[in-house]
Amino acid sequence: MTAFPALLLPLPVAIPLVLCAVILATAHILPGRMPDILAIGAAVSVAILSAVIARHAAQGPIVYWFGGWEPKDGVYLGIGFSVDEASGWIAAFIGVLYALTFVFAWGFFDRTHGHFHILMLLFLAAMVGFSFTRDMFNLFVWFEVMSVAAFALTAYHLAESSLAGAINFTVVNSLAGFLMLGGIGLIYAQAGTLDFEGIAAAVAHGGRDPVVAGAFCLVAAALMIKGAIVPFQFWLADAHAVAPSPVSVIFSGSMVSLGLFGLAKVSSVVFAGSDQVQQALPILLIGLGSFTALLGGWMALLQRHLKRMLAFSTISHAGIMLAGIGALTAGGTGGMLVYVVGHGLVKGALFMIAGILLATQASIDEIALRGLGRGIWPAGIAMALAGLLLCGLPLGALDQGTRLVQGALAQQGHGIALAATAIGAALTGAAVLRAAGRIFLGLGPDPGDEAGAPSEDEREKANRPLWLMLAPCCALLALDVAIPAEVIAQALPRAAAAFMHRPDAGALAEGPAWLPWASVAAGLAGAGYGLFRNRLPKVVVRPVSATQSAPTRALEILHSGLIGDYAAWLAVGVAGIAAVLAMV
Amino acid sequence: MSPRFRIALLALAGLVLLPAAARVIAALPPFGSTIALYGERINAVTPEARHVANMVSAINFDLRGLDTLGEEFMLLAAITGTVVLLRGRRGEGTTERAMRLPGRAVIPRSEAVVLGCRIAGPLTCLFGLYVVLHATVTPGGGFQGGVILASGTLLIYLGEGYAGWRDSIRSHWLDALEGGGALLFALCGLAPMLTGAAFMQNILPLGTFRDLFSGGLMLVENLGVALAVTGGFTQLFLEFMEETREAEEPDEPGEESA
Amino acid sequence: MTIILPLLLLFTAISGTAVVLVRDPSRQVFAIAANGLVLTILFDALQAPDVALSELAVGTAAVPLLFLVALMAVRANASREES
Amino acid sequence: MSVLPYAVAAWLFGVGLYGIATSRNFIHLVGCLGVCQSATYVLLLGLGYRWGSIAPIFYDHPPGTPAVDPVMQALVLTDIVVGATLTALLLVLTVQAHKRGGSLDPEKLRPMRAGGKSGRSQGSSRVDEPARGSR
Repeated sequence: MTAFPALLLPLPVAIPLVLCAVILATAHILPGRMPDILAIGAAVSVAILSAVIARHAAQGPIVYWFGGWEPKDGVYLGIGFSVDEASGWIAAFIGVLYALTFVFAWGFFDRTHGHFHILMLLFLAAMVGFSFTRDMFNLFVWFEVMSVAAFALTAYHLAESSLAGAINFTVVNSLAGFLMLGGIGLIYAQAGTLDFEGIAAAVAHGGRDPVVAGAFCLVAAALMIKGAIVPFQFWLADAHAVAPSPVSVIFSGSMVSLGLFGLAKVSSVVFAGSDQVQQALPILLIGLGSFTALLGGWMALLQRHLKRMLAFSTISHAGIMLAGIGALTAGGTGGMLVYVVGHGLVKGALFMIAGILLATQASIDEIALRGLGRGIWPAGIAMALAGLLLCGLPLGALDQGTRLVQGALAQQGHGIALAATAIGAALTGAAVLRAAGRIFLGLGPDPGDEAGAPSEDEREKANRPLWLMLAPCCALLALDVAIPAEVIAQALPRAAAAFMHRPDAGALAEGPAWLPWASVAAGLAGAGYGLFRNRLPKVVVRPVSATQSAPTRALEILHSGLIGDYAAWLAVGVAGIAAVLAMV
Repeated sequence: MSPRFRIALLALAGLVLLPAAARVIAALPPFGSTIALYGERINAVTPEARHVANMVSAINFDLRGLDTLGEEFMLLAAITGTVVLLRGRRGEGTTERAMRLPGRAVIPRSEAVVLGCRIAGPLTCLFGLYVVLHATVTPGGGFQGGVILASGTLLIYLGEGYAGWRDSIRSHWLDALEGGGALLFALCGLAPMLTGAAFMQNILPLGTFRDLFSGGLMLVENLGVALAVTGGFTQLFLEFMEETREAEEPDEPGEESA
Repeated sequence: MTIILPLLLLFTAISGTAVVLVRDPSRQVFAIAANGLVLTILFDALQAPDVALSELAVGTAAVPLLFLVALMAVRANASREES
Repeated sequence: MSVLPYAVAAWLFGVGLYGIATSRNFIHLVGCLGVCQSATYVLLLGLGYRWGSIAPIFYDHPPGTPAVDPVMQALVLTDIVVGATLTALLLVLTVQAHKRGGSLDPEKLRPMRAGGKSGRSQGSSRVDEPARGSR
């Protein structure tokens, strides 16, 4: 007999699965709106159940053994879920994000007999399973379910670029899956078990072992591919930019950060006992994270395709999260967990705004859209607010996460990483603010006949009332702002410590209070520069554009969209991780 | 990036990875020397605990049934995705109409092929059924049997020709088969919870060791997997075949592309 | 027995390499099917009959079939575009 | 011999990755991805093998006979399903991409790039340097 809170653990995974099987089996007789209603119901119930679980997990992680196979004599026979407070809240956040996305997508996909909802519900179940599981191979299974559902959803529009983007996405993420499985095989051969705790014990026992390092290298590479960390980031911009807007909301809002969530869990639980891994982690994660934050921010600033801009900004923020994990403290990881939620809410809202523009104005090109957003000013206000929040406006969950990550980095003396997080955030915020100014206020030079977008014509269905699309978007932003900071500040030290299987270390450090303001100022300045470059004196403009061109061209050539290049960079990335592991 | 630069990058990565891989391989236990404790323990415990002879089936459907549940739904996701992407903008409604359009698959068929398929098709299906039913005693199980069953159906299609087959198997029946099978499997997980047991706990009578009906709940789960895989793979083949038809009108109604 | 496994492993490496090196997809299909068959035999020799049966059904039959159909579809597309 | 399976697995992954990096045809590329995946099969089953053991099916042999690791086999079974689903999905994407883009060459079918087969307006996707050739 399982006690009450543990009893709930399988349900957030099982409910979406059962519902999607039901929708598939009865698609022909279900009335038109039924899949929408069922999907929203499933997402809401996942959110509520996960929140209940998370509340109960405050006293300590809740463990559940599937099939009743409890460990015997120290041997783990079955698969277990183990939910600590943080994992539970992350799952609840995912449920909320899905529920609002389903509202946003109401009627968007009605030609398809619920196929869209089936894929989305599977995606949801896989994400929850991914964050709850305590078994290496089960983690892989959910990782793959997530991927497969995502591949199909990306190509949904069946345009040339979305197909090419989906192929790149599929190939790179499939390779990630193979790497992960290889790593799991290695660690299983060495530890003789697949359970997180069992492996952790074996790893701690074994001392310096190349097999453990190799396994970590492969698993970490796989999760970094999912998390779009340089040099594995290429697939993300191709895929997120072309997926249908509701799908992009989920991709950027939760899939990417969930990869990093998995990395945090694996490196702080499973490989906690390996000194080699723990020494390599700060070098790897902070180095790659800072670089990713800068590169993503810079690329975002260069884009005129709105969704591609947002995709690059997701890369930048993934870098910030990775740097947070790399601090290897409760503050860094806790900050990263808050950041996952805050970033997901804000980025989700931004992709929804992009979807609104695509639906009402039939364009996603910043320059072609100049001034066209005046009629839908509430979306403009939302976009400006979201842009400021991305910069680091001291308000809401995203800001709290940022300050915690920055605090952890400052505490460890990683000054360059600290600057990189601030600059990356400022760059992405500048890109979003510039676009908001241009689209909703008509600022910037008149493009004239240059308005023609180089990308294909894109359009999404405009059969929904505007308020129906705006409401979930505003709800996301409101949630980000309204999450009470004191509650998080109170619960986080305990939750982060439980997440990392460490003793509670008390209050967490926060970064310098002026840093977010500096980011906001830099973001506003960057946006202003982008919009009013023509009116500035030549003396200011020329040196800036001169330094821009050469490295920028190189970066653009690197983001070639060629799968062959991506495969080569993937190999380079794995080699880099291996080299760092070998050197410490 | 030029192809040459790409190869150079790969070679560079290979240069680093080669010694790393060599060190990892050298540190692994030598091939064939030992197996992991987990597997050893399962071999020791399961025949008695679950009355089944096939350990792999026992792991797939009982000890690590959750993995198989995930795997089954991964298949469901892939096949749903395939259907969505292949039907594409034609949409469901127009597919039904398009199915009745004159057109044929471009597979050349001779008398010998037809005859061969007519004989081999039912035999393959029979073999598939055998594999499904003997999941707990001999190699095989719902997945393997399901794929074989779907191949058998495909052979029957090759023998009987496109139109007849398409008329006899409707796509939403296959959806129902696939979804129903997956649902059965998921309910096998939830049903034991109603009695107070754990998710997917094997609470049915276990039967006798080495008997066809051994393993309790595993048999039901196996059936669910078989149904889902048969429906899914048949659907997959069917949708792929649809693509090879030489349709007599372009199948891209532009007015629906909004 | 000790000689069979190394041989099969070498065959696997060779047939896998062949799949990569045969650049013409319509010929690559045969390499894929052959690779599937070699893997099937290898798995059986590694005492994994369940896996061998799966690989037989998937790797030797279903997957090459999907490749063939995809090739035919591409060809049908190309001829449609020409006409 | 004691390292041969692992070496073969590493070789298969490497050669598959080389194939992906140099492929000029998406269908060929999907085949190469399959080779990468077969590396994981070989690695896992190699790690789960033990000389002189029977298959983990106690039908002809009584329980208790030394058998190879059934867990690895269960993992590989799942892996094979993954492989089949990925192949199917990728082939669908390839077929559709050919339909829309008229090519199977990755060089000609790029996401978000102008200058595909139809020679749409050539230009940069950068914001500070608007498209050169307008429509």
